[in-house]
Amino acid sequence: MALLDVQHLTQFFGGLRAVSDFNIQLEHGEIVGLIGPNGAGKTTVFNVLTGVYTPTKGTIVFDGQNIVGKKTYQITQAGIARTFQNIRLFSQSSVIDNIKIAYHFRMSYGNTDAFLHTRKYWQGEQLVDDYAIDLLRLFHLEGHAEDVSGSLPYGAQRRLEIARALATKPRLLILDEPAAGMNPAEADELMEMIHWLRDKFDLTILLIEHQMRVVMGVCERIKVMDFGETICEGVPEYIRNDPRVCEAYLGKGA
Amino acid sequence: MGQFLQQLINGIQIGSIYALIALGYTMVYGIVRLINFAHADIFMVGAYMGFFLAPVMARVFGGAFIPTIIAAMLITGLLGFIMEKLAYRPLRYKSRLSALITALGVSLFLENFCALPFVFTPAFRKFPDLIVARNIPIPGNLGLNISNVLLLDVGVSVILMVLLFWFVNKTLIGKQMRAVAFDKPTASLMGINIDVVISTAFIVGPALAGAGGILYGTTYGMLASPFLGIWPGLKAFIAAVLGGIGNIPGAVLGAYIMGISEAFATSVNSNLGYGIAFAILIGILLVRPSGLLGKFMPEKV
Amino acid sequence: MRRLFAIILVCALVASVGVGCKKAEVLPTEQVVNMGGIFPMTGGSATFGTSSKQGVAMAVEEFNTAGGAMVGGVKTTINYVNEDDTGAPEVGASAAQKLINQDKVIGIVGAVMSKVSLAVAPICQAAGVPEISPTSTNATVTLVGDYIFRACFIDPFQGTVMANYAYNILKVKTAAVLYDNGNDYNKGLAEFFKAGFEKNGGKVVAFEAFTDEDKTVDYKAQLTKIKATNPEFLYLPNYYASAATILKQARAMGLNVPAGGGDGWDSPDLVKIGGAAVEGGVFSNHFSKDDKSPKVQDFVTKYTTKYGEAPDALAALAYDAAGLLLDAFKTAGSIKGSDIRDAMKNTTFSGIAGAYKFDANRNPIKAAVIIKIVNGEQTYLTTVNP
Amino acid sequence: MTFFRTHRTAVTVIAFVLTYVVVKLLSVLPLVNGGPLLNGYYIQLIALAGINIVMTVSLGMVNGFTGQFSIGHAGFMAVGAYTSAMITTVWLHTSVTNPWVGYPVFILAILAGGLLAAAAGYLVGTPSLRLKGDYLAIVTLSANELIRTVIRVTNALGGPRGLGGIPKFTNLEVVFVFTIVSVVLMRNYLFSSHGRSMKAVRDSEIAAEATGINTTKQKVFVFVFSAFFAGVSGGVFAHLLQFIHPDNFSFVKSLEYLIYLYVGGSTSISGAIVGPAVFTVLPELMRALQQWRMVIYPLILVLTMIFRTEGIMGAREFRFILIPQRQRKEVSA
Repeated sequence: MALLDVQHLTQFFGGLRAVSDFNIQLEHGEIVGLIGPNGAGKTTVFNVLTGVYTPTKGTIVFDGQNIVGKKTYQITQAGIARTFQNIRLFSQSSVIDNIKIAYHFRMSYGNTDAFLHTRKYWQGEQLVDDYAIDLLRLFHLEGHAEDVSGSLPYGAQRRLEIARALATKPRLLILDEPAAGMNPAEADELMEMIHWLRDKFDLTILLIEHQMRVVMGVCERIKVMDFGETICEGVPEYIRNDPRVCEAYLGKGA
Repeated sequence: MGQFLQQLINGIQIGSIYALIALGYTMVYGIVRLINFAHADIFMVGAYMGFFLAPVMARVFGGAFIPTIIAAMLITGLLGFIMEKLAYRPLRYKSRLSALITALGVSLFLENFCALPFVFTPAFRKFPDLIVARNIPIPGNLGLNISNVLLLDVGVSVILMVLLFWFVNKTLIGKQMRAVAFDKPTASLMGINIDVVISTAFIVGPALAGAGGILYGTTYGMLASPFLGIWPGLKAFIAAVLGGIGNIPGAVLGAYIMGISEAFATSVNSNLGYGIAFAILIGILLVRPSGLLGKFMPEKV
Repeated sequence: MRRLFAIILVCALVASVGVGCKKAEVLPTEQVVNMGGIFPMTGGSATFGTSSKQGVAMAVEEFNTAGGAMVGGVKTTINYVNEDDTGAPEVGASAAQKLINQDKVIGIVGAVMSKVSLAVAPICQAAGVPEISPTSTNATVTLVGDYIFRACFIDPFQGTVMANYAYNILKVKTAAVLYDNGNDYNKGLAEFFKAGFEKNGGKVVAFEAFTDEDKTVDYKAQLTKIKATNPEFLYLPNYYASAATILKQARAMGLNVPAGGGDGWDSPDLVKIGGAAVEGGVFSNHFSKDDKSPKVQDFVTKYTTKYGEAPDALAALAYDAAGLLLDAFKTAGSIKGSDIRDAMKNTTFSGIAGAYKFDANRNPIKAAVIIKIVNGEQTYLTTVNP
Repeated sequence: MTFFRTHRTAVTVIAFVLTYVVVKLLSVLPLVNGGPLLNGYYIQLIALAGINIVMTVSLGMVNGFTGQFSIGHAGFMAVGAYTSAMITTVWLHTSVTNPWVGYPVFILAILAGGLLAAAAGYLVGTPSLRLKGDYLAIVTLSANELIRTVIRVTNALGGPRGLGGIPKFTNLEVVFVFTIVSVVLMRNYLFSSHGRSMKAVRDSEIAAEATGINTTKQKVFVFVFSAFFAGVSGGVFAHLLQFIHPDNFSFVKSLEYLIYLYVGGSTSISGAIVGPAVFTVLPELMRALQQWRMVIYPLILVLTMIFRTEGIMGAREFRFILIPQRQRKEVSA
């Protein structure tokens, strides 16, 4: 059974149809790309998947569980994590706190322990601290652990955001333009990292990206959208040669 | 029926004064995202200017109302300008909340400074009769009571509001104001002088409050103390939020709703009238979280 | 940062020590002791505070000029320390603590508003310092303890006096009441008027409220409702500014029935603000400026000369309250609170608002006068004994 | 080892106890003119400052750390004050003459006041916390005035006459215990996973949701416990002043707490302690200035905000507020 099964997803905003009859199935361990020109509805798909919007029509089944109508935090807790196009860190919190926040819903202690700093609190804190520092190490951020996250350099912020998403222990990771603002060398590193992520954390990854080099280099399967419709789907080589894709990006007659 | 109409008229009259104050709140908010708590005290200064200037104006110009209202508007406009320069400008690019607390401080300062013995004193003042109150005969026997003061309140408010709409929509500086309200960085890149725009907002808004102060004095004939602005100011501020803060027609709509609902709530139960107005407000905001005419803009993800 | 904090700390300490060290000057043959006053000097009620403070200051000055008191053979005069309560109970409480602990006052005159007096009273009672409020009419104020006195009527008396006057003398059968429900004084008068008027057989056809005098200026919604009930009499137990404004608005909408009120009406500003609208209004008061007794005339003249304005009820009562306290101090010949209290209890002080005698609850037993506004002047009508 | 880390809390408590001992000694020993240095006046100021500190710290939980904008905190204080005063004074007629009965009743009464205030907080917070910024501010302000209106027209609560004759249970000890316990509890909460979630909600509500935090629940919970502490403060306040009046709890009072908070520094507990402490004492120190007092006070306020925009403390904390970081062991990955 597919990890994620989206059927006939349609999203209206007032009279505007942002996404129309979108279907996708993700198998465990896949890396799939979603591309298309600006305004094609890619981010809307992400937002529907993560519960920011409730779809007008369609079903989304994640790991055998219908997640339509669930709130964002419930979906995250069910195992879908995401990053944002424009980085959204908890910029006034420290780097390590960003990770710890993502661990919050698994935290072993409750409100009472928090008020009283019981033994359970200290155990929980120790646990999350170990967990967070280990995760930061994997992303080479442990040296910045106590820095305010908003003061990190751009690349480190990107890495932190991914690390934070991973701290929720997801099975599906959704990346919204992870390579935005990166130079070719950084993008290469990112591609390597995406593969490494998949293997290390046993993930399925869905990503939106504009840098074709990244998409083509990292994705095993690509879906192309234009004006809310899926226009084409397949392996990178197939997409590269499809005239409809060219047309969507460059206009008719190009 | 007669009572219903009369309460409606009562509500419209007080709503007109709220509207003039609310416009200033909303204009300043639209441009600098600051709840200028001191606005209520500018209204108060406007009212006191009427008290001090009316006799002088009557001697110089013969008639008192129009010269007084213009002079009061000029003075409160200047006060707003100075206030922005001294108190708010240093905080402009810093935390919004610091600016808010500063506004509270400026408000306290104005109130207590004006209450000093050699300024306005805390004493009651009889406001000069700028026009002689008369009732206007209404045909029919509904027992309606409409005075020339009421017509003056509504008339002056409407004229000033129309002027403001013209100013904001048709003049260059007005258009610049709208651009700045919409997107400050972009407006600045387009070569709009933000300083000038902000100063203008801090002149025009307080000038309207000054006019409101004169109408207030003329209508009620009494200035209780330099603290008189607090409550009309609060009501007007609530009205501005009710209409959708930052939205000019919204402020006017909110002010009239506030005035009318207050009149009706009072006539239903005068003991609870004050509270009912707040309950209505909570109700409206829960249904329309961004006010009546405010656009609900969820954060873009 | 640390330095700033340290500076603040040091300032606080220095100030406290400095103030703490200040104490009454002791001279071999003469001494000065402090007497306190707690009034709203800032904020929306500052006018009331100013009148009251002036009344007290005048009484103290006269007391000192007359030679003060003899305490244990030492001539003792009074230094008047006035503190601001801003109209807020907790600020009043702080002021009382300061007067008692720092200034070691022999007694406190204050406060104006019952809500502040009620916060001050427990402190005075616990410290054994007599407090006399000139104008707090709430019956519970003096019930706090035996050190707490007042110089004014309590609400039931005044409300009933006007109810009887309206029904029996003015011969009106229906009345409307419009009062401030945020203020116990107004509410008390309104309720006792209603009870008294209905007991007489009259009918209160409208009993309407507004909220907080310092916030309300538009009474048209209530007046519209009142007008529809066609009352023959309008009872407005509010302070002069509200009463005058209400009457102006009532007259403007054609509600031209006689109106009445309580001692809150007593101010030159009533006529100044209300003009023709208050003409013919009647109200109960503590004294009449018309009173030909030299005491009253002397007070009115002296006050007017000194402060450039005619005294209102607040000034007169504050003058009497301070007079009562100082007289008891003189009689007691002691700076001990309990001695002054005992002297107060048995006082037969004669002030400008008549002869004072306290009942078991330390409320004065004294007559009320009814005053009518005729040609913009307060005119004495009659005296009502309790 | 666990004990060693909690040790810091112990150090904090010891510091407070020492402060208490010093204050108590100063209020008893005859140092100045045969009287104590800290007489009843100063003790009352310290008590008011303590109450204001708890009010401000609890407001800071909502406004500073969760990024919501509530300006109706005095309303919850009113609920607590009236509830506790009704219990001790009107229903149970307790008095200070029998402390063994009085104090347990008093403690239960202020807790009941806190719980009722928390319930009011739940009623106000649940529907309104989805509003943002100034709209939330207006709703909380309106709720504040609505609570006051209800009290004013309810004769059973004393209406505009206020509620008097309240026994004076609040003394220096009560204030110290109450202030320290409240601040420590809130500090603890802030330095926990839940506290981190609060800050996450403040920094980015969307990202907080996306990391699995039920932001609505978190916001409402903070609002509710903040109202609880405001309610308890109200109870302590009522039993200090021995008299309460609806005007004690108007929106003007709420604005005072807002001023204390932002002048002290809204994103620091230390700021929420320094702000009210300084600005409770300052107006009293300036009594000699007469009417000028209330002119100078706002000037100081404005200048503080202009020169220290983030408040006196900014985001810094006193050392005793912070929970010590544990020494991380060097693990090879």
